[in-house]
Amino acid sequence: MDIPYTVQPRRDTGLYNAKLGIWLFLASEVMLFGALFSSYIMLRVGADIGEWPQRLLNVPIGTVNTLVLITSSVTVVLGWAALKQNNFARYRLYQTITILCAFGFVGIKSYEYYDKFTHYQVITNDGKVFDGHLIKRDKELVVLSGFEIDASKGKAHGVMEASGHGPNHKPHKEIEIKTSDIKKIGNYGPAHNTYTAIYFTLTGLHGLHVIGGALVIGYILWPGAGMWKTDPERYTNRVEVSGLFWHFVDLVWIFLFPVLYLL
Amino acid sequence: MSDHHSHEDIEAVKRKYIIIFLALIVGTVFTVGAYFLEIHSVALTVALALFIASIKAFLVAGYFMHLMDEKKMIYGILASTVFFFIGLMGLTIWAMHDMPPTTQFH
Amino acid sequence: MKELLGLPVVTSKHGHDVDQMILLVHYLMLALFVGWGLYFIYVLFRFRAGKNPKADYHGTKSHVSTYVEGAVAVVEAFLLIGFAIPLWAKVVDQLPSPKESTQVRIIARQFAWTFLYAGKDGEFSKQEMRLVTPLNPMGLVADDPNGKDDIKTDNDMTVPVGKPVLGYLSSQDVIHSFKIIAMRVTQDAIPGLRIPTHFTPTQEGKYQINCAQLCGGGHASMAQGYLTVLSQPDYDQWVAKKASEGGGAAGATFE
Amino acid sequence: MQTTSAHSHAHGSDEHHENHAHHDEGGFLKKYVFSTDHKVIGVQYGITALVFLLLGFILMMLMRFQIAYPGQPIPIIGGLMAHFFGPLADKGIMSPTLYNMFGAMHGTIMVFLAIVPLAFGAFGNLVVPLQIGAPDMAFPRINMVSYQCFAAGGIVMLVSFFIPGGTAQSGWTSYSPLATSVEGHGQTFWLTGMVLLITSSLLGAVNFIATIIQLRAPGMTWMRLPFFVWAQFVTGFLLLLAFPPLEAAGLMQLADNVLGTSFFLPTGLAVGGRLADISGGGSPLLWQHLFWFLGHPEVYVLILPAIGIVSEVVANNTRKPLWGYKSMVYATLAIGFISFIVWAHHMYLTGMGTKISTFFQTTTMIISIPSVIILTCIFISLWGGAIRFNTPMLFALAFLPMFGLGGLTGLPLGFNYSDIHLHDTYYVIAHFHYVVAPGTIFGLFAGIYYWYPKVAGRMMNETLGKVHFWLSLIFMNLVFFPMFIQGMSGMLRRMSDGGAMYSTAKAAAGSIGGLSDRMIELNAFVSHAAWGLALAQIPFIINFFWSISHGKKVTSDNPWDATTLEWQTPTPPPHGNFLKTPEVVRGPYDYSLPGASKDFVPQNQNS
Ligand code: HEA
Ligand code: HEA
Ligand code: CUA
Ligand SMILES: [Cu+2]
Repeated sequence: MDIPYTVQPRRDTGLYNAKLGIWLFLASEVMLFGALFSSYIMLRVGADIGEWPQRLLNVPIGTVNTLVLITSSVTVVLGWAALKQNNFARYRLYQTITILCAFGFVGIKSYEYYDKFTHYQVITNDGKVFDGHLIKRDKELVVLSGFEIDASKGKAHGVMEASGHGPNHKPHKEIEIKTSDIKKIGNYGPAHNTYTAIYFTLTGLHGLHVIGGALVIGYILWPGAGMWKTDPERYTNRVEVSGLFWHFVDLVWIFLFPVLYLL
Repeated sequence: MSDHHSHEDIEAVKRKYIIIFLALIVGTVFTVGAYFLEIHSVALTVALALFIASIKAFLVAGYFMHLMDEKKMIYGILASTVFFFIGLMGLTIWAMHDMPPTTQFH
Repeated sequence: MKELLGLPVVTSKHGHDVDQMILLVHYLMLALFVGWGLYFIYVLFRFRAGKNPKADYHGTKSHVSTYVEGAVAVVEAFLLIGFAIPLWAKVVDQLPSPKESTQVRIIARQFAWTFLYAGKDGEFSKQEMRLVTPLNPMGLVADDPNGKDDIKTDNDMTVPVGKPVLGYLSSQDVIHSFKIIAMRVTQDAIPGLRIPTHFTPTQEGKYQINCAQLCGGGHASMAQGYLTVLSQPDYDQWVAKKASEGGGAAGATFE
Repeated sequence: MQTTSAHSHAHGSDEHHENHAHHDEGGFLKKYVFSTDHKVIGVQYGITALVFLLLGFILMMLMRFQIAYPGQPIPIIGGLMAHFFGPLADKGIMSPTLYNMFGAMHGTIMVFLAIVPLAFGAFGNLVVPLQIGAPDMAFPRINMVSYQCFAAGGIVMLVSFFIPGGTAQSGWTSYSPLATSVEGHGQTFWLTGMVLLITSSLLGAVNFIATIIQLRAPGMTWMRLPFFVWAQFVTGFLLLLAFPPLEAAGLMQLADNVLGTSFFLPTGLAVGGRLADISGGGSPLLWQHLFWFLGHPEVYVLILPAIGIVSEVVANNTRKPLWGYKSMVYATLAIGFISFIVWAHHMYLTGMGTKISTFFQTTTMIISIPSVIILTCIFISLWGGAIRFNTPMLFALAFLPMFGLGGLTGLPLGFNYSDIHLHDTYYVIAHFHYVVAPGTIFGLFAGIYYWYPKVAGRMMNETLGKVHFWLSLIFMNLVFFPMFIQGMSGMLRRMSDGGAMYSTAKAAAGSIGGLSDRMIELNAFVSHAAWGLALAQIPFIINFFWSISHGKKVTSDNPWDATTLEWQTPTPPPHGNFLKTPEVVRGPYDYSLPGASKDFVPQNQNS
């Protein structure tokens, strides 16, 4: 038994099955990311004044990552076009670059995550707020490289003012705080506030998509490449479909980048 | 594929892809540039960033994903998706703001 | 007909409107159900295979159904525009003036109700959610002078008859729902929000306050709260008594 | 591929035999467990879903004991429960917490693990490819994965009953902050299970839509699709686009529970210490919006396939075409669209302003019109028919007034002003059970009796079927009608004691507005009726299993003299379904066509 239209498009719809399938899937992905995106806006609008950190992320790094992803997107289409021209070697070259870009993207993202996990905020018993990267933490002492911030305008607002990354860069200094003076200490992980929460959720989910997409592209590229010999048209379709997914992942990032980094 | 590209076609298409790639880079540079210029109106920054992002999205979806010459069926599916997405976001935001007076604490 | 529906006693001004609305909708439902029901029974009887062995390919050509559908739409529009929308605006958006009503802050928690009255000065203590601690579950601002004469009661909401009650609902922990059946009042109490709700009791007496939203293991037994509706003089006495008992400090201090 | 032919066990067509033999052989596992054949997957879905249906019902029967006799130990299995649930069922008495757990799981199991997989997964898989003349689904392997995700989700839900602290207990709606503030990991399991179930539904939805768009047989134009296929098509879109927001919300609530975020937790929560050091800043209403954004389309996911089945059965047993087929199709599409913008009618009492609630109640009223149109069309289809009262038809006919009653009682809930009194009372419970229990379940029963011979090659027993029908009809109404009365009098839902604490008997002396003795007595009445309803299912269960081997053998591939394509295959259909790709030449319901030799003309036959 053969399923019709797995390779050739159906006349009246002009589509082969997998292409329709991936677009349907992407439609549901739009709703998935759309819901998170809506949540982002709702949380942001609902945040107390000064509690929503702005410009917390490192823009140059984010820019590099954006460029990495854009590059991977163009190599995917160029790879597909190479296949259309029966140039398998060229296709393989392009898709290898794609995969390297995926690695690059995930690597850079991991570095950014690491940066947030080592970034701490400390509130002391007398109500002072300190913010900075953790240098040392033991039974007696916590050492941060950062600032004391003026929490009267809101904790996040203070961070913005004193931010080490944003345009108004201030030099860091080392701060020592006695553990016994600490009322609350926590890093900039998801639990820090609703901004970091949605930041990690959005970028985490997006990162999983990058990894998933890279796995699929890699599978088609290496273990699954035999099909190019037996059924080249179907193989090209597969490349196209995985490419559609990859572009979608890129598309999501195109919105995530300004929204998370720049606003 | 029904829409068989000849080799010359493909060359033209590849050139198009490269141009779009460059356009995407330029868009990114603009967005980041606007950020470092520090336009002080938040609304303007937001509008600008989202405007550029929309153009970039249009380029990726329209050309890399071949939406520009896709079939009616796909348009139908995507149009209803966009409709529902706007419903989800718009109505939720509206609902959160249309509450009786004094409901919000601050 | 209202008795037939089994609607319970109603003791608030707007409650009669609620009942009226329920009644009208049920007329529509009844008409549709009985109408189609009779048709249904008739058809099953008349067109059973035994009696009508040869089916008619075309069926009926009548347009009655279109008129019925149109009529349903018209009646629904009438109920919407004539009743639901304006009446809702009245109970939700058009709050009575605070001066002329009994203002009460109603704070729900697992599994009881706390009520806060503004006291003599008519002003509540400020509340700020970021001040909430187990000792200060309402987030009251401790040194707010307005709070000094506030009155706090547990599970005892007392109001005068015939005067609008303006309640502000919030919750300390999970979502609850403030419901007094006879007053035809239901309003969720949602942490993080302070939602106004109002009604005018028309009859003195004691009413049980229900919690209508699942709020944990004790949801079914969150039944200790009562609304007591008193005559104005009795109410004034109650306020005086409470103010003296609480020393006026009940509101702001918890330590 | 124009010549999709297949070989079959019965009619092995030789020249294809060699190419295709390897599809069929391959041992028990390949054939029944890891099959990619849509019919096998359909049966897997069906059996699993029926088991969950029974389980959901059992949970409810236990709860109904608690409602009827609060504080008393459950007879017979009380000891067993004490053993499994420890302090939650001390001495066999169901604690309020256990009641909440069972309630949450009853709703979850019924909706996500019983009705959706049965209506969409089972009937959709079994019937849709056959009705459109396709050899299988568009993506057979994804179809298999979809079932496996469903099974995995089901297992996670089942396991959650037995973890320390017990399963989810915040209602099937899982409102935050309650869902985050309860002890234990039940909610985490629930969310994990839901993510799996959602994934399953999404894969299924992609597959169904692609199949219907791509694999229609030649000549099967859109307006020649059987109405059931249309219903499944719209259902697929509802699942595809409404479920992802719940998945997003589920991930966020999972983060709230596990990572300590505050998506749905506002600043200043003081729940007994557990949420002491969260950051706050979230919004409980956000969860509700995302939940009901799925929640409302979901109810049409529950009802549309049932309406589809009922339409098929009614057309077949009136021996005439559906009246107003096109309006039914357009009405279904309209329902599909509008169902995405009515969701907040579940949230009228969360402090909604006039403008937004006006919007939502207007759309709610608008969506009731296409439902009225569909029902009206089916009603009018009866006119002029030659009605056969076999078991599938009885269930299909009973569906109509039952769904009518449920749908009509949606109206007073849909007007925000009358909802003030009815919200969260048993009136709501009665409303939606009328649509899902004597409504959807009856529709599904009709489908089981109707398509059983296609799958099994044998008919189900008519006598047992009729006994099952009449008893179910009577008991369903005895269970759910009194709930309208209770709800109207103000009895609240989700009360582990059946509202006893709010009764006149328990309330402070002289207080006004408590539940009368009569309302409380109705509880026991309803519970007994529910247990009676369970007994009424015994003939069905016997019939279902007995007929597999002992039912009357079908003498033709088309025992109901039906027109649609699923009856034009061998029985049971082989892998690949059709011996020869059918060519469709007419609409789906050419019954009693004037001038035809028989009173039905199949879609692929010239009269
Ligand atoms: C299959 C499921 C299903 C269906 C089809 C519907 C259909 C409808 N529902 Fe229902 N609903 C639920 C399942 C369903 N609902 C569930 C599960 C809940 C509760 C969730 C929870 O809180 O846990 C709920 C709750 C619910 C609420 C919230 C109540 C509250 O919490 O306060 C509201 C309010 O608007 C509502 C309205 C409606 C309306 C207007 C329709 C309309 O679409 C109905 C339209 C139909 C008709 C108008 C019938 C037409 C009839 C005729 C033409 C004549 C009939 C006559 C004879 C047969 C003789 N529903
Ligand atoms: C599709 C959904 C669905 C279905 C079908 C049902 C079916 C039933 N429900 Fe359910 N119910 C819900 C969804 C559903 N329910 C939801 C969402 C809630 C709200 C939960 C919450 O508060 O969060 C609820 C709540 C709810 C309550 C309120 C609890 C409370 O508020 O405290 C009650 C009370 O009586 C109840 C009763 C019943 C009964 C008696 C049935 C009966 O109709 C069941 C009938 C079942 C059968 C007839 C089964 C037949 C099965 C077989 C024959 C199996 C055969 C097996 C094989 C062949 C292998 N339900
Ligand atoms: Cu409080 Cu239910
Ligand atoms: Cu709804």
